[in-house]
Amino acid sequence: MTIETTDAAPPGIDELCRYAERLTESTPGPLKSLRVRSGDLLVELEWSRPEAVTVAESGTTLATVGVTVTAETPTAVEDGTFVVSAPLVGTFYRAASPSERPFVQVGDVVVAGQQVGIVEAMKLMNPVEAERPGRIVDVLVADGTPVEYSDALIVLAPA
Amino acid sequence: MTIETTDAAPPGIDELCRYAERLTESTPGPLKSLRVRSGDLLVELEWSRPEAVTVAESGTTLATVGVTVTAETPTAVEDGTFVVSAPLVGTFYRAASPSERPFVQVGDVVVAGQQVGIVEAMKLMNPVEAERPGRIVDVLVADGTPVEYSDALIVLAPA
Amino acid sequence: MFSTVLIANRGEIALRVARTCREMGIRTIAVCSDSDRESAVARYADKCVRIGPAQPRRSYLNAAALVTAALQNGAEAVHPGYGFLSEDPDFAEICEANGLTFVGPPAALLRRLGDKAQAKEIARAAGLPVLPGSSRSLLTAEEAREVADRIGYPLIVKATAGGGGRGMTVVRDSRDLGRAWGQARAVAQATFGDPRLYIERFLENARHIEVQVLGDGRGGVVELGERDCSVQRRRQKLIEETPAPGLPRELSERIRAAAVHAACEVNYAGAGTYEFLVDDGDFVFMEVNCRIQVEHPVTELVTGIDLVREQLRVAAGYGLSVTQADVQLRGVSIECRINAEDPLRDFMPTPGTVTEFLPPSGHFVRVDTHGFPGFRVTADYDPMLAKVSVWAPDRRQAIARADRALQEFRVVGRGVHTTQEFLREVLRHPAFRAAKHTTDLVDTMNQEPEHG
Amino acid sequence: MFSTVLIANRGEIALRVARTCREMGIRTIAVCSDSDRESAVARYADKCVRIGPAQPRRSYLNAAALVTAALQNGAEAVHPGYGFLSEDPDFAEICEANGLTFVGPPAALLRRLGDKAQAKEIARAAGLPVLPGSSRSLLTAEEAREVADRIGYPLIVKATAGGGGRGMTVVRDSRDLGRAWGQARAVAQATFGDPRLYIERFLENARHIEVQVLGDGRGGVVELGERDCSVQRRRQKLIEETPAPGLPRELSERIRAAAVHAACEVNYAGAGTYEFLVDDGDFVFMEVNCRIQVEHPVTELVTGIDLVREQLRVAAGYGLSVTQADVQLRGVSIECRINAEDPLRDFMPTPGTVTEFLPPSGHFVRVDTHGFPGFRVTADYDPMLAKVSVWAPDRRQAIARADRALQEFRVVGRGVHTTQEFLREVLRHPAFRAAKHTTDLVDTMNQEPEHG
Repeated sequence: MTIETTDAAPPGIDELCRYAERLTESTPGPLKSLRVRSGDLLVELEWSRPEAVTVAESGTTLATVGVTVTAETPTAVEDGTFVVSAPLVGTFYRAASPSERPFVQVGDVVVAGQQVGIVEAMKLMNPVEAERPGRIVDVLVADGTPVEYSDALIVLAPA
Repeated sequence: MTIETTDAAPPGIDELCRYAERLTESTPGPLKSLRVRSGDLLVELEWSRPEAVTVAESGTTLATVGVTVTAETPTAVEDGTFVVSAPLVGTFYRAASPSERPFVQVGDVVVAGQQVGIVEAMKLMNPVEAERPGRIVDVLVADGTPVEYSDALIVLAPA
Repeated sequence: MFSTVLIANRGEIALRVARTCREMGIRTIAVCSDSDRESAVARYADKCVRIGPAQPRRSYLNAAALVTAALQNGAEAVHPGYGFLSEDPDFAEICEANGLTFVGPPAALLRRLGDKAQAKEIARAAGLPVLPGSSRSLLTAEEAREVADRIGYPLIVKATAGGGGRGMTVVRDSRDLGRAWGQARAVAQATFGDPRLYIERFLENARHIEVQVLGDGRGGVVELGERDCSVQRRRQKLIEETPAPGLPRELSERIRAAAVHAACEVNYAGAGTYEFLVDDGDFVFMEVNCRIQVEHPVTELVTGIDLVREQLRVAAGYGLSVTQADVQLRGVSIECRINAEDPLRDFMPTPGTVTEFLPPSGHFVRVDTHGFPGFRVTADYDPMLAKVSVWAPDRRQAIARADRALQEFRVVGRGVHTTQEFLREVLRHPAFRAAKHTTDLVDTMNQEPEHG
Repeated sequence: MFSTVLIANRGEIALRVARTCREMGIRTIAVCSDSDRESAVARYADKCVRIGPAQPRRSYLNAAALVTAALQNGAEAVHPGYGFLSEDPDFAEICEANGLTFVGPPAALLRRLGDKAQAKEIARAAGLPVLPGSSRSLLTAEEAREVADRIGYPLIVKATAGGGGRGMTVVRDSRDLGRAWGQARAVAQATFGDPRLYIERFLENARHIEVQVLGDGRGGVVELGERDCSVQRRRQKLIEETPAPGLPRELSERIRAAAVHAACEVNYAGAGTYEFLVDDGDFVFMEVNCRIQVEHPVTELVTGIDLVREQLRVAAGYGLSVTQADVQLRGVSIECRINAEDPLRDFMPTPGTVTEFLPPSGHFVRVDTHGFPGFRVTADYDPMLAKVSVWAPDRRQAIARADRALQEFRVVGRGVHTTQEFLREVLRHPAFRAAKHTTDLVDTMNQEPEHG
């Protein structure tokens, strides 16, 4: 999907900026505003002449722009960290029970497949596992919070 | 679908941008707006004179492309010639009557305001005049042909 | 039936007419001015002819261009839509003189009913109640003064050639009459090319009720119920509905009978609307509109009758497809006119390009619009963007449905505003919900704080 | 009435349900899979909950996710739409077990009528004519052979858990029975997780006639007329209309009475459809669909009744808003299902991004669609893009209007094809126009040269 390319934000923006530069060169006149969006590869240049607008877009309606993160594979974030997200809709728990210690704490190093939390749905405790090894750098959701499918739960950095 | 937009997005834009640049170089006049789309391969250049628009596209997004040619002012063609167009809907005549000689022939030099033809509508003979001086290089419409408002009739070159 | 019809109009009504033509197997010739080249009907019609520049005077009001376009393209009839030349007797004559059937009443009738003072006299002669006032057009301020002293104030000065809420001036004090008269005269001359005026008593808070009639031109007339068009801003209708809410059945029947009687008297042909004012239990005749009207969809939704089809049938000499007995009024219908105007800036038109255009849809919602993504709202013509009409078994559900439809209408474009949200406020207004509103509802709303 | 309803579905029906909820002042919770994040209903509903990946099994068929989403967001009821879990008794039970009202018949009834063999027995017991066949599900090929020898060929092998045209195999020769039986059993196991089959006589060229009923769950049942769904391709409906053209009034009344009687017998609750086959003057019961159906708009257009609203009323214990006397059938309505398929490549689905999307509009045209400019047609779900329904006083005008509407529908997108033009050919087909068509019309058309 467009979305996936959109997800790879930095390179997308680079290219858009290059197009923007080239388009300015090809069009004289004082620039008024410049907008770069990675949301759907939109570059917008506006000159002081109010009606003069340059738009470069891929796809048509901005109404349809959106980012899709699939829970199947961990999501890459700029700095190389990865997000473990909810495998289903339910309630997120950090520990097997209120009395027990959380599966993981910030700073812990986990191996691939290690359980890092639980998402409970209809009394069923569904383990949340780290898809790849890493060090826990952040837990984004508080214990006992309702989560939707694919909500980001925990951030991992390469160990 | 994934594949589709991926191969359409950055490369598509890249191509269209190069195409757009070529067009800006090959055509005179201050650019007003430039639109590049890879969704349906559309390149649109619009000059600050609202009457001249160049469109290159594949697919049927014409609904969004504003092509406006007003009969008020003569229409510029790349090579600097000008078109005299029909001031109203009617029937074009080259002469005042079948027995008389045409107002102008190819090669004639005319002054601004000189009558070059007639558009008859409901028995009314409406003179067609050259808005600016020039030499007749072509008569595009045969004598007695129905024409719409703003149809191109005669091509003039600067004398 | 005609094989080819030229549609001498633009915007949603041109598209509306083209749709019925297509359903009837009639070839359509659209016309367009420079600023309408990419219009919906230009793409929809079987052919589109460029007839002139943006200025209406040189395009949609240009009879010669329209007739020439019709003749050049083999049209047998001309449908004038509403506005522009739709009620112009001269245009109707020119069409007929050139062998083109004008889809509307004959020129002579257009002339008689187009003269609003004369139309009022005809109605009075037919026994319809009318407001006290001058029985004919007045020429001098002295004449005006005499009539004014007789009928009293407040009174309203109207242009004989006016109508549809245009060319009217309310005078509340005798001292203002002289100046008002002079101004009205000048405006009438400028707007309609006809300085004649007439005077009648002004009703403060009346309901605007109109009756849709269809005439076969041979004395046969059926009525399709009434419409309430009391939600107006500066006499321009914003919301119309049928049946008229809270109108006593007996009164509704009397008004509709009056309209039918008056239409029979003049041998009415085609679609027409008799407009009345209703004020605590009484009604008075105002004027006749000899055209299809903007608000005709609500009548179509409760009757199931395609009014444009009936217009074409009558014009082609086929007569009406329905008798009065066939006319069954069912449920409630409400139309909302969405304009490209900014309610927060005194309804100033907001031209611009519409980048996103998603009209409402789904159950019992009808949309008549010439808009589309990429559509350019120009300042050249009236700012109406769409008509959203709904149907429901009762008024409460109809209002809820209209609100739902207005809410889901997405119009996005730099600089473009619409009246959607304002119309939703009207639908929510207690007076409207209780059907206690009169023609001053919107003006009073605009004086309320949030519209200061 | 409910304050919050979760809509456990996607596409146009989810939007359809959300619209009625909004009109009734009910807060809506939509659900979406990964590939529906930007869907129309996701943007339309008051809230949208992500419930899983594109695969239905892990999203729209995931009862746990749906119920959890409902409970987390304060929903009091769940509307299942059609398809997916709409007729799943287990889902209905899980909802009720979690304090959520399932908008549909009670689980027990879903279970009885969902077993197609049992449903047939119930209908027979209620005195409805049924096709000769096995009176219960069969387990072995031997049982099948016995029944087959008794009723003769051609016969049809159906999955007990099937329905809606799915899981059927026609057998024309006794020599093929063994193989067909084995295959059908495997398919049934794979498709419905239930290998049980039953057998009945196969009617070659019958009309598919169905009756829309509404039950209040207390023995009160009204019928809203019949629908003719004979225009099918591989048992999937393409065009539906009401009333059934050319169906003798007396026969129509007998069929509708049979449906009402059967529905009363089981104390039917909510909206349901009794499906029949009609063959020269006789009719036989086929199955009951315990849900709102794709083709419900045509019934709404001739009755003026909002079926989803009635479903919600019954589920909330308000009973029906109409009695049989209130049901007035008016005019003719036709629905055309526009699929993103290429008729010239054996109706292969054509995924892609829709860049231009301009649905038909105007008088007496209704569009139910989840499409919009930029909409992505995916291979994940059924390829239906829109339902275009029209109303007219008679069938001739309705066909002309449907053709007009299909013609003006603009769907443009790289790689995207639609069935519009094919449907227009069906509308033009002499057999369809003469209402002489049966369920084999489309297949015969596809054998005609231009569809070779």
